[in-house]
Amino acid sequence: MSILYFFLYLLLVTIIGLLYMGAARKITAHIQNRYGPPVYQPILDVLKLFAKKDTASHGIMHSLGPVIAYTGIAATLLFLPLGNHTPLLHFNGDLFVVLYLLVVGPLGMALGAGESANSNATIGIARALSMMLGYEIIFFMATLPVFYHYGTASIYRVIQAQGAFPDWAAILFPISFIAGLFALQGLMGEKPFELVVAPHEIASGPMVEYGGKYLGLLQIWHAVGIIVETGLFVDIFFGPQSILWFFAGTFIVFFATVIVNAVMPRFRIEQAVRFYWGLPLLLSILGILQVYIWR
Amino acid sequence: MTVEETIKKDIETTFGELVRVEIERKHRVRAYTPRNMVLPMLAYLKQRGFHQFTLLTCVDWIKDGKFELVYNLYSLNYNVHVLISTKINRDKATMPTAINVYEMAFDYEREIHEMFGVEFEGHPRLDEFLLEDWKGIPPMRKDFDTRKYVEEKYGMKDLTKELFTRKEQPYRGPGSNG
Amino acid sequence: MKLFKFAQSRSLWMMHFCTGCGAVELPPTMTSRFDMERFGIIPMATPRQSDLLLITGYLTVKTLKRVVRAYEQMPTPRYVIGFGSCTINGGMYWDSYNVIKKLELYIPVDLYINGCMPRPEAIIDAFLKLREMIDKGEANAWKKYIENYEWYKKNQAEVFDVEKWSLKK
Amino acid sequence: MVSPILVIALSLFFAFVIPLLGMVSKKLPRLVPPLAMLVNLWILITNIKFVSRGAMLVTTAGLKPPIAINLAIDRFSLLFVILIQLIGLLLSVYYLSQDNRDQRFYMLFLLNILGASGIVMTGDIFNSFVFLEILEISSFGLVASKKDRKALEGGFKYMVIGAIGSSLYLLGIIVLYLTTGSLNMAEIAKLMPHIPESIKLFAALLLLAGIGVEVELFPLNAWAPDAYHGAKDEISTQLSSIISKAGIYLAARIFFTIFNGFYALKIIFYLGVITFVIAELAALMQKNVKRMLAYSSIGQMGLLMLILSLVAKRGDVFVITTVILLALNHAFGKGLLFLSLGALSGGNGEYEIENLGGNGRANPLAGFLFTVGALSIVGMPFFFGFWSKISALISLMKTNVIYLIALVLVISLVEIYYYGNVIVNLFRGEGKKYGISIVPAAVMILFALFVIVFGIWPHPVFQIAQSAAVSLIERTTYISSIIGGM
Amino acid sequence: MAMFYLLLLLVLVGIVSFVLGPIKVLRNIIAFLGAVTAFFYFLTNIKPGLIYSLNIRVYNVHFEAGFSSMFFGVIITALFIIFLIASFHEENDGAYYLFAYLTLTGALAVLFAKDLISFFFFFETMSLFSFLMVLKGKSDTSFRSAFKYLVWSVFGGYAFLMGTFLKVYYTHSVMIGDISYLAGGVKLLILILLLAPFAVKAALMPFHLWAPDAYKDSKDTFTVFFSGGLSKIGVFGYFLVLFKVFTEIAVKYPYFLKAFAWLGAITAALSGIYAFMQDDAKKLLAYSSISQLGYVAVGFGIYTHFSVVAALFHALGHAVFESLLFLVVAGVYYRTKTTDLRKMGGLIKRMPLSFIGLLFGIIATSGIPPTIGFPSKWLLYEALILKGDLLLTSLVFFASITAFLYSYKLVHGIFLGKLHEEHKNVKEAPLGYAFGTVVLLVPLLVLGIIPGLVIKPIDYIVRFYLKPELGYNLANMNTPLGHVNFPVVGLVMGLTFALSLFIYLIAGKSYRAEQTDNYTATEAIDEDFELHYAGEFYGFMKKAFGRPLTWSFEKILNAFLKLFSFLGEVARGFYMGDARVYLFYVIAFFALLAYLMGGKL
Repeated sequence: MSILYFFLYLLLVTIIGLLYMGAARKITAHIQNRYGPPVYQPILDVLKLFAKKDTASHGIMHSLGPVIAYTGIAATLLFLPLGNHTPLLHFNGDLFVVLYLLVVGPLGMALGAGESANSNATIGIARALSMMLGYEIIFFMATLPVFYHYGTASIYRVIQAQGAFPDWAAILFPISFIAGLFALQGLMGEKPFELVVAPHEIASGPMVEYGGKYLGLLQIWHAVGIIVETGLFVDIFFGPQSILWFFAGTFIVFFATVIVNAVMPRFRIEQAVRFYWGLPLLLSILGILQVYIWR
Repeated sequence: MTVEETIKKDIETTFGELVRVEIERKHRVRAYTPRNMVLPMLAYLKQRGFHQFTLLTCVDWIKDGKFELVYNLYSLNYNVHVLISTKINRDKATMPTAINVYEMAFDYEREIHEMFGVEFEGHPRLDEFLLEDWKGIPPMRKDFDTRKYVEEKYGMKDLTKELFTRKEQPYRGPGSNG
Repeated sequence: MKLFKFAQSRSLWMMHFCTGCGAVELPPTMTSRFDMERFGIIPMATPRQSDLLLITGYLTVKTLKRVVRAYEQMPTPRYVIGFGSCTINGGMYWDSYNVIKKLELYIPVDLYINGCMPRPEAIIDAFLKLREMIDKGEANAWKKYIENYEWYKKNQAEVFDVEKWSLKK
Repeated sequence: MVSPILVIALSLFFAFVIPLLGMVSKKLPRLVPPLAMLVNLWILITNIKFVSRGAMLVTTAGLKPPIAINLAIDRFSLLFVILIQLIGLLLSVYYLSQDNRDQRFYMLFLLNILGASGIVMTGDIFNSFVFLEILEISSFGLVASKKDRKALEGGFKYMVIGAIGSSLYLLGIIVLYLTTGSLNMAEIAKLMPHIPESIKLFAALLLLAGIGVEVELFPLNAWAPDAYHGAKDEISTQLSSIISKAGIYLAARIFFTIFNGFYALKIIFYLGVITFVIAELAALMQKNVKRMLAYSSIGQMGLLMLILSLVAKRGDVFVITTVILLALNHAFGKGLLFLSLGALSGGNGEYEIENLGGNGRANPLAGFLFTVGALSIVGMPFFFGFWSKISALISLMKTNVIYLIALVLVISLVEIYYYGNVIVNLFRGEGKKYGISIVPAAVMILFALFVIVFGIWPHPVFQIAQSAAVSLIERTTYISSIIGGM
Repeated sequence: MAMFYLLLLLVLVGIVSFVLGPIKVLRNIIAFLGAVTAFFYFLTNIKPGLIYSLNIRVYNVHFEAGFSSMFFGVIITALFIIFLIASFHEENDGAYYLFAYLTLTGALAVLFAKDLISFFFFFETMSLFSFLMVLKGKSDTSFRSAFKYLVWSVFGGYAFLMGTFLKVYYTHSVMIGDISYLAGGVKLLILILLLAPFAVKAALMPFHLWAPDAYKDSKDTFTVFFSGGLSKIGVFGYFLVLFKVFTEIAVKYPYFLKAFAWLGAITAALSGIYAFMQDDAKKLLAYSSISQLGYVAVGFGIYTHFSVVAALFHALGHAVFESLLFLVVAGVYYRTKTTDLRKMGGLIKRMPLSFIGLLFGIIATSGIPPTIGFPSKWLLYEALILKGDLLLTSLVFFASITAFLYSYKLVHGIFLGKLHEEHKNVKEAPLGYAFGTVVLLVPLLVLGIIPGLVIKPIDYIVRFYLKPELGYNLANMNTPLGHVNFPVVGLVMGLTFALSLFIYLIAGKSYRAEQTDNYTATEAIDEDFELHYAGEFYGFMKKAFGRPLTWSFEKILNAFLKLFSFLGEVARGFYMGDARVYLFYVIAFFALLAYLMGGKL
């Protein structure tokens, strides 16, 4: 029974993710003073992509790339408690399991794109991995004080430990929260840090050789990714929520990143990495010091 | 003594009767020089302040069997265009390159070589420029019949025949057909 | 599957490969005044990801080589829209030595928009026309390309060296 | 019992026979030295059993010790004599293969060996001065035998400083004679407590000057680099292996049996440290391999003297065995290095590191032997040098001079660095090929065998060194057996 | 007694294979059989607690097999067999195998040695013979790097010797015993001196300068044993010194441990950065090996039960995936005769098995769940958070991020991308390499899914010294902080992989586009168009790091060496000049002496 439940759960989250992406395009459109596509447009896009007759593939690894990417994000989803609703696994997802599974996605996509031997793809992958040096550290350093404060490494217990509104981790650790926001912008690959899929510079980066169903898989991967990344952020900083409030929280956070994305130009890669070693790093260190002093 | 006249007198004094200079209209002086006087003229004018090599064009006088190369120079402080035109015979058209005087001439000469078939001695790269793997004779020459080429290349023969036929226009001299 | 047909018509990803003078018409269609994204049409960077190819204006032999290669790199089903009269019969370049006269001979075209560069409204109208054609299942010019592949190749061979430029299927 | 006096008598006889034989035929003189060595060795070996307890007295011309010259041989001196004769034999066999020698060379060689073994065996101070003179003069001659500018310069410097040293040595002997009235070592040793401090110190210093030249202590070893550098390879081997060993014996004999070790030894300790540090550091900067080996051998001698001076503090048998081990390792290891360097550079004397590049690969045997020698001197495991270095460090620790261990380790690290530099250079790139005939190769392999075999199983050498050390420590038995035996 | 027979057996096999040098086949068989018998003999007869002392009159050597020596001994001997099998494909002479066997003997003897002097003796033999092995390397620079390796390891050895003598001087016993009861700063000095050789062996930051060159220039198959096996001696040394020699270190010198942990973290981070800047596969792997050993040092520095178990587990993991990576690169070198990432590419089409090996290797290196790399990293992080120094945790996390960068660059450089002309008909790596890859893959996955198998022996070792707090059984591990069930993680990943594969299959079919059918702004490209690039893969990071990247330990070391050469100059100055000057020296000396002694005359 749990397998069926597992599929439904994954399908539900994918659809919600796609709706988020539709909402994002709608919001960006309205910011640019135009109507923008219907909210369910990404779902149509994905269906169209899967309806594609035959697409080019450059080898087994090329076609398995998106498969591994989706595996990574789906597995992370299962280890991530959404609000106080834990997924089918009673095993309360551990921070490091989630962090390391999060990396499987980009690695799988990188392997696939590498096989396509397109210079644009290679530049895209190099940027994606170097960016990790930037935002991944800040994200980890931002969430570390919360885990240390509540004396546990499992996300589920962190959620339970936080009480009602006044004592959310976001309130207790404001500095880390802001640093976390900076990191989230990079983690989601939004505009100032949208170097990986920079359509104007490197023709949509690693996805340059992916068409048809591969692109469909990558779209779903991106959709679930949104839910997982914002979900992780909300879990850590906003304490116990019912499922509805959880998705509301994730939408608000996602809304913030989309707004920044709509108005910001794009960094150069070394600027982006160097940016992360400036203000956000300082903030996260302050956050850690705060934990030491406060505790 | 407007600026154009001073330049006209200046050119006439330095190059004497070899050069025929006339002021066509305000801001434009035209000089007809023989073939071998072009480069010294260019050098002299550059040194006199005509820094901008605006254009190099070629006119195909098929009747007289001549190509007319027109070098357009322009000076900012005088605000005057000087057009040096010279006539070279058509079949084996060769001309010394102007690159070492004006760098700008590099691409113009390549284009004219490709379109008219003028050989510029001393030009480093006279290979394919705009037209990719073009096999026929240089297309801008008058003896290249575009309509016949279009017919056998793209098969667009009937339409032009019955809709309108153009009678052969009489030749009314330079600058006349606008 | 009707749902797939619906999805295919509603989300057309346009290959941002503007070939002729019509390219200048596309920005206004994309931006806030006309906003073609309302109809699910967004410009994509690579042929692999797109299914709609716009030939906007006259097509010289040089760009034809690239267009054919881009066309073959697009996954099927793919649609082509020709802008202006130049794609129909060569337009005002009817007697020019390097402009191809009939786009039909080289790649199958689903839809033509007449007008010596149609305005954005005409373009949006064409997109909606294409959407209907897809819904009705008429827009299968791409099948023609696959069925009489040799004929297209023969025509192309007249104009440029096909061996070097076309993809080995 | 063949009296050891014959060793000296015979070599003298052979030395003077050579010119006669030289007239008969060119070939004969070359055979004489190996023959002499063999006979001497035979004599000595037969005498081993007589020396099991204390010292063995050999009187000359029937008169008892205080008056006549006599030989006093105990296990310690016997070990050194055998070592000197053995290396002498090996070198003389090495000379067999070179036929461009004139007989004068062989005479000098025999005199040199005679001098060395004489010093080691004699019981009489003045007699040791005489043998010291013979030794120095013959080695001047040997060094200068190459007749080119560098050799002559080296020889001249050696002679000047050698002369000064030996004259001071003679002064020391005179002072001792005036105070004790006798020339016999045992006699002086017996009367030593009665000599006033200042005179004892004055005599010790003077004697130290004489020995310092032989043992290459700091101020007195300025001649050594030029002499080693100038001389032919075999001669520098002789210099490093035989002559310096005789110097070590003399130092041990005088400063322990006679002076019974007193605070004058402090000076040797400091001199030893300075020599060791300065020589090794100087070697670091050398571009010429021969000169580098010279400095390294001075450094080793400095270390040896350093540990020798420690004996005085606490006459510990282990410390003396270390001295003997170091001496053996230095004799065989350094000898091997000089000989293989000769083979590597083909005897034409260009020893710069650059133009030696790749020779190791060109003539593999010489290269391999050079590496073995270097690894042993440096003290890598599975080589004899390892045991000598470890025991040196243990002895340093036993006489609780801890900070010195650090210094010795750092300096040996420097040693590895510059030896390694040479080895790496030897095996890189293309070098020139020089043929080596069988005989020299055999000699070198013998040297290498000693180092490797006793590296893996050092037990027998430890045994001999221990017994020799015991005999040096028992000063009273030495004295009683010489004088008491009246 | 069994230990002595084991060492004797190894030495004999070495000599026999040297003697049989020219007859290749026979020598290989003998060498292989020797290694296998040694391995099984090791497993059967060497029981922990076995004591044996050998008196060679001059000195008596004491052996004792502890649990840790069993643990490391098994790893090293197993890797030796894999190295041996792979090395049969290369043409190397008898001496090569003799030195290999003697290195192994030295390594095992070091594990057993009970007293410090014999520990030094065997440590030196191991360094000497591995120096000779590196000397037999393939390139002309191998001499320079081998020499550097020798000088460094002898430096380590001599520091150890100095520490030994200090210890003997103060505790009068040569045995590896506790020194924490000593008074004063001398025990810190002894500790540092004893730790030095193992910091050199396990390439801790300031002492790592020899490692990249030595790993790069030694013969490819030997690097497998060199980096996988011999570096474990360094880790064994950490364990030995920090636990056996200095038991109450946590009480007496907590700051030393903290500094040691920080040093390990800095090593991991910095060598990670150097790693992804390299363009040569073996240099990249060398730096990655140093970086992984940095984690082990961090584990020991934290000094809690969790962290030490994590460190030992990571050491085992390092032995597995590092040697796997080196083995695959060696196989690639065997076929394509190059390790330069710029010249390779697209080999996945020709060498699929090697690709799978390398893929799982890099997944393990970056510590992604199903493989052996993840449990140790997870436990290390738990220990770090439990210990409470969060900045150190962030630095370690930064270092593990660099792992993704350089491991991807490796896979991209060699296997992905466009196949070069000359590699068109390259065959799969030969049998020896393939066998080693498969053998190493098994533990990599099995121990990733059920780490309990290995945690038990490791816990058994550490339990003796530190109060056991890690709750574990075959499948999962829990600490006060969190709880992970590894098979479940693996299962979930398998399930989701099956799901996405299913989605992939039901969608439309795809055709195989060949190499030139690539989007290059629709330009036509032909065969030799250079589409794939791996050199300067992270070139722009140079700008991001900016100037700090140019500082290197090499410069500091050279400045230090200049001091010695200056001293040398001074010393040499003394010996210039001619006889007169020397004469002056002598007289001046005696004048000085006389003056000094003047009072007493």
